[in-house]
Amino acid sequence: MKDIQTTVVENQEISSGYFRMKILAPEFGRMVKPGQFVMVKVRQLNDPFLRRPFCVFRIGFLPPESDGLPPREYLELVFKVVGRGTEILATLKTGDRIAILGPLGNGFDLDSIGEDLLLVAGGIGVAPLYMLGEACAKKKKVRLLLGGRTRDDILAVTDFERLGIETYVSTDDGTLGEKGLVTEVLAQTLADGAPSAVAVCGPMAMISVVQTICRKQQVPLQVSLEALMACGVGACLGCMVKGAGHSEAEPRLLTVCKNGPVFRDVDIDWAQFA
Amino acid sequence: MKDIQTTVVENQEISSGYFRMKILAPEFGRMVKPGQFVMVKVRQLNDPFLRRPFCVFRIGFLPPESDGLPPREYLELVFKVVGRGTEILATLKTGDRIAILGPLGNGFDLDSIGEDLLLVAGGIGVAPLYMLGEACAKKKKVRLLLGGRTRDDILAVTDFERLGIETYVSTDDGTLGEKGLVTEVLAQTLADGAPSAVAVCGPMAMISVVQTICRKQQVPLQVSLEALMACGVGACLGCMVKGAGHSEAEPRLLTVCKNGPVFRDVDIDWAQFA
Amino acid sequence: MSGISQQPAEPWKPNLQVDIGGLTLRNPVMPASGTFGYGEEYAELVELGKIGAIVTKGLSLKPKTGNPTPRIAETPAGMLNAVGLQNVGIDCFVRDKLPFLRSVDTPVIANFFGNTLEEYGEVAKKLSDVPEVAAAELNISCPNVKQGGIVFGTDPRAASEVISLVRKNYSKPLIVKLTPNITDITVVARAAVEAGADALSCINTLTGMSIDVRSRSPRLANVTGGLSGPAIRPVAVRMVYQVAQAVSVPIIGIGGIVEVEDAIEFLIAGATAVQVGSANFVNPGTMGHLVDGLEAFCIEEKIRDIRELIGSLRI
Amino acid sequence: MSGISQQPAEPWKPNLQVDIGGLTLRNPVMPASGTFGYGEEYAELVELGKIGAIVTKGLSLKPKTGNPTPRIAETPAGMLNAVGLQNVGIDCFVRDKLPFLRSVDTPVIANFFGNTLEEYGEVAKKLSDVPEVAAAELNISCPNVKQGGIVFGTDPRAASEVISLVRKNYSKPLIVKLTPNITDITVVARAAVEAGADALSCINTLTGMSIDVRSRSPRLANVTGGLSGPAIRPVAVRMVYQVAQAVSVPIIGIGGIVEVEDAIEFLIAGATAVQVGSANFVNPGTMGHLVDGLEAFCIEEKIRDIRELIGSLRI
Ligand SMILES: Cc1cc2nc3c(=O)[nH]c(=O)nc-3n(C[C@H](O)[C@H](O)[C@H](O)COP(=O)(O)OP(=O)(O)OC[C@H]3O[C@@H](n4cnc5c(N)ncnc54)[C@H](O)[C@@H]3O)c2cc1C
Ligand SMILES: Cc1cc2nc3c(=O)[nH]c(=O)nc-3n(C[C@H](O)[C@H](O)[C@H](O)COP(=O)(O)OP(=O)(O)OC[C@H]3O[C@@H](n4cnc5c(N)ncnc54)[C@H](O)[C@@H]3O)c2cc1C
Ligand SMILES: Cc1cc2nc3c(=O)[nH]c(=O)nc-3n(C[C@H](O)[C@H](O)[C@H](O)COP(=O)(O)O)c2cc1C
Ligand SMILES: Cc1cc2nc3c(=O)[nH]c(=O)nc-3n(C[C@H](O)[C@H](O)[C@H](O)COP(=O)(O)O)c2cc1C
Ligand code: FES
Ligand code: FES
Repeated sequence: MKDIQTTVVENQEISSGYFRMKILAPEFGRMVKPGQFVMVKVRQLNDPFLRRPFCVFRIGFLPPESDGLPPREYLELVFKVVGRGTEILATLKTGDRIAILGPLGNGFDLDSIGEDLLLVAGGIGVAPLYMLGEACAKKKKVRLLLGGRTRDDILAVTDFERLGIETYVSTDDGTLGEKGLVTEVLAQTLADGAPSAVAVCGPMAMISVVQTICRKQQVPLQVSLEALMACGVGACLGCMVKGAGHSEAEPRLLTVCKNGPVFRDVDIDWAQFA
Repeated sequence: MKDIQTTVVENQEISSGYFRMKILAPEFGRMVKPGQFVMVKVRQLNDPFLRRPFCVFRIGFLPPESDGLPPREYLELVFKVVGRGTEILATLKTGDRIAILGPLGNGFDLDSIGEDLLLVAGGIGVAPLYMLGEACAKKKKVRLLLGGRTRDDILAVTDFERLGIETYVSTDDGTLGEKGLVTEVLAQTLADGAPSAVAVCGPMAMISVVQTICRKQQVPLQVSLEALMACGVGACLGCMVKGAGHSEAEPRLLTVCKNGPVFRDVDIDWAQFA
Repeated sequence: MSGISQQPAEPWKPNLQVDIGGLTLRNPVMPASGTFGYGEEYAELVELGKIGAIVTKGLSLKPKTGNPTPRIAETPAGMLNAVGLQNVGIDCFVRDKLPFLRSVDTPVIANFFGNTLEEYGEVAKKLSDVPEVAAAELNISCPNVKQGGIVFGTDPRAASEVISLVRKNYSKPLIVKLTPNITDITVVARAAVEAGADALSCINTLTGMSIDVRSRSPRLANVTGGLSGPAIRPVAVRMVYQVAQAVSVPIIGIGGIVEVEDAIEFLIAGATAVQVGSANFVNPGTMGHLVDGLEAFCIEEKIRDIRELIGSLRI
Repeated sequence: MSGISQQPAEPWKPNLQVDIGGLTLRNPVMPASGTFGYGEEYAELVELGKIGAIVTKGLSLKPKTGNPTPRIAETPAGMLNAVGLQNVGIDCFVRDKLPFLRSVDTPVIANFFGNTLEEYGEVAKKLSDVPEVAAAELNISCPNVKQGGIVFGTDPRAASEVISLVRKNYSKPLIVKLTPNITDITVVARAAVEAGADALSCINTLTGMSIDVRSRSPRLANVTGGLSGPAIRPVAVRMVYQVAQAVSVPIIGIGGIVEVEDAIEFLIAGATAVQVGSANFVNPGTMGHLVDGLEAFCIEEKIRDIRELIGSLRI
């Protein structure tokens, strides 16, 4: 875990309202595990005040600046513009200063995945799944179900395909891939045979359906959750979720930032999201 | 008076810690009088919250973007980096958005100047004097005494010289021009013969000395004052100075933003600055 | 405005009109006292006929020179001021400032205060003789000079006394402006309504202070000053919400309003109208922008009457 | 540090050591309760041996689950929190969290609270049995559940009662943390000192609220929450200044400290030490940066002992 003042290498709008940003991040490569995130200070001013959490989408290397030097590491974010912080992030240009704190959180549990991993993403929910796919694609069968409201919400398909990951796209309005909900595609896929594990990230409504489907089919599921965060390190207790079996008498409160953001579905009290 | 959202055309560091910024400002040319200022919002965020006042240094025209269009008007600021607002201003680049409100204040009284104008500037105090020089240089004798702590604080000499204004530079440390205080140069100049008017801008300590010298020699003096400002239009009553003859019983309070920033020295209660 | 263009068949505009203790406003947006001079200062920049009301700088019986400078200090997302209620006095206001306001088709609310109980009463009497003043806003955040400087507005008994006296002298709509520098704002709110307030304004500035560390001196000549701007908005919204639970007169929400959402926040918390203060300094277009934005919001959310928003918090 | 390099002949370091009611700190910088967990959360990012003290999350007799989520909302230059004093409880703290703290060579200050008078007393008793706890910080900004939820810290009698009881049960340095949601903070400050407080912390959070205008629901599940961050700094500095005029025990200044200048502002206003709260979330390096910055400031300003700064406001 490090807190660094660093530099934007590149910031590109990849689809309407979605950006991909590369940030110089020395040594992050060996530190980041798939599913971990960073807290970004979009501007060194008091407004906006708090940092914003973003998954590490990918780690990459820039060509060395001169012979003999090692290639420079960067981390890549994929983000959606939703409010003030991401609006500012969208305006940042090559060379602009930015502060990142991380890597944070637990990341996916790679050991329990088995041989046949199914990734399920809703829109910007692809963000934590690329590194997971990358870590597994060589040794396992990995497929990706990618859903979105419309064509604009389908991101990074070629990145996954380049890893050799079979990718199935669906959109609510049929503007890209199959027309329909990604959860319908999931139900169908599971009907054809259960994978050894599912990993999901996306809007809570979609995650809940995925959870119901996987629970019914008894497929082990890992979910990457979101919560409002102030600190990202377990200190503020702002980002709590109720763990499975939580009660006032026997509290089981988990921090999304430190105990998560990735949880086994069986460890979460799903009633809280109903 | 207009409040416009506009664009930075150019921002250049002209000396260590001093910048010249060109800002697109349609119609400002016919509105701005020498000595007026604008309130600049350096960033559309709540922090820093208030606008910053800056004199209009110059009005210029960019070549038209395509044939048939009129040339585009810009206004130019010269500013010194002293705190958070000017630090941010210094980072702005061509194409960045900026908001300006103006022109504000009264400007210099051109009618009372006579035939022989002496400008006296301390450091960034040149800012309001260029347009005054420009307005007078064709018809009158105009000279400029330009003082600063060191060479770096002497700005825009060639701009004044291009107007045909004789410019006398002095620095406290002798790194440029004569070694000594600009007020000493002023005393000497007046000893050689009084001009019909003096206009001064600079640090308050220097202005006070200039005022004492001019009062003694009975040379009409116009001073451009600074004050902390919130509104710039006379509404907040934040920027008051005491007028000549002010007392609790017979209050004569003047707003620097609206009654000024330029005052005849005889209209000001100089004791308040002692 | 998208709602209009998408439904050309049935164009409609929401009703933005609200009522403040008997005074009808074309919309709920007005300036906060002390941030808009006497109206004319912003006439070149603000379409005065578009806003709900004009609220004057705080007026007193005699002219007041206010505090020494510096009077202004910037703070994170806000500012401190210690203007010290400088104003031209009620008589000069009527003589020199009112003629301009008469030319504007927007109700004038005169904010006022006194240094003593008696002065409050006298200003009220003078104001009630001015037909162009549609309502009065009584600022009780001032120290009672006769009673050792205790602020009228922090003591329910003192507040009650001053409001009752003013009420006797003033029969048009009377708005009482509350101070947030208090343990429980609902106590004074209730006392104010019982003493005859037709409406309440919440909030005035929070007392604050800032120091220049190099000179080790206060940034304000007056040492302390009033904190305003976005920084205080969460406190203001909370107090409006509390007061709305405690009384049933209309409330004017004030504190850090910059964006349309901020104004709506106050309405949902229980305010009937809002005042824009420091934001006028930063963006003189704020109030016009709010009026347009409230209309657009109502259209988008299919709200026919803005009063549906008032106190509509869903818990 | 420029002072050092410019004067190689006579290098010197200012004394940063301060005393808080009998507890000596190597420097006046520490975290504010609830923003630094139990110390270990930031161990990877903050050199714990470099700061003046570690202040724990507020501890209660029994574990407390706190409020439902959302608990956090960003506000202009600040944040609201309604964590609701979630904590592991005093027993679990001693068993699970203290061993780590024991490994750090920095005094531990235990912040604590109770839901009733009796609970305050019991926690104090338990804390006094823990040798690793160097001092206790008593949070009186909590509602007294037995007495209808009136906040202990807003009533000088209730404050006095709870502090006297705690004082009986706790003989090490006792710091009382004051709430800013009060008309006159000096009244409770004086009552606290009379009841036995060795030092005072000012301030806790200002009560605030924020509403999502689309859903019309409060951004915090608890409706209201505590406002912290730079936004509140002017209020905090003012209160520290007022309290410093009213009492003679050491004061710990808290509220919106981000930069070195902010910390110095509190010292000049009358604080002997400072706590950094929300800024830890934004920049975990803040406290280390402040320690270095205080030293550099003292060298630049030729201040041999940081205590020269305390209360050195020039009016
Ligand atoms: C662990 C984690 C990983 C994430 N990874 C990504 C990612 O890779 N790409 C991406 O586009 N988004 C991601 N998000 C969501 C992202 O953090 C929010 O979209 C972002 O914080 C919104 O900031 P804003 O200022 O634009 O929005 P505003 O609504 O203006 O923000 C106001 C406050 O709410 C918080 N907030 C708003 N929406 C969310 C949200 N969905 N989750 C958490 N906090 C929120 C902000 O951080 C801020 O504190 C992630 C969230 C979490 C918790
Ligand atoms: C009418 C007028 C014209 C001016 N013209 C110029 C100019 O052409 N070029 C130039 O470099 N400077 C000019 N100044 C000074 C300039 O406004 C300040 O240097 C600037 O506001 C500092 O902002 P900051 O955020 O960098 O400093 P900070 O110290 O961080 O500012 C904090 C607050 O103090 C105010 N402030 C600080 N210094 C001054 C000052 N000297 N005068 C007024 N307010 C101040 C800021 O506006 C802000 O509200 C002018 C001032 C006035 C009143
Ligand atoms: C410069 C200034 C002067 C003010 N003068 C008055 C006044 O004369 N009477 C009054 O009742 N309130 C006065 N106020 C308080 C405002 O009316 C308002 O209550 C406060 O600023 C909070 O609103 P804001 O955050 O939108 O600025 C003044 C505020 C400022 C900033
Ligand atoms: C998330 C959070 C939790 C807090 N928990 C406590 C607490 O348990 N006990 C306490 O006395 N103060 C608590 N506080 C208040 C802080 O200690 C501090 O007084 C306040 O945040 C103001 O300082 P700041 O502006 O630097 O954040 C908490 C503050 C925050 C932001
Ligand atoms: S964000 Fe602070 S505990 Fe998770
Ligand atoms: S700056 Fe507001 S009156 Fe001059």
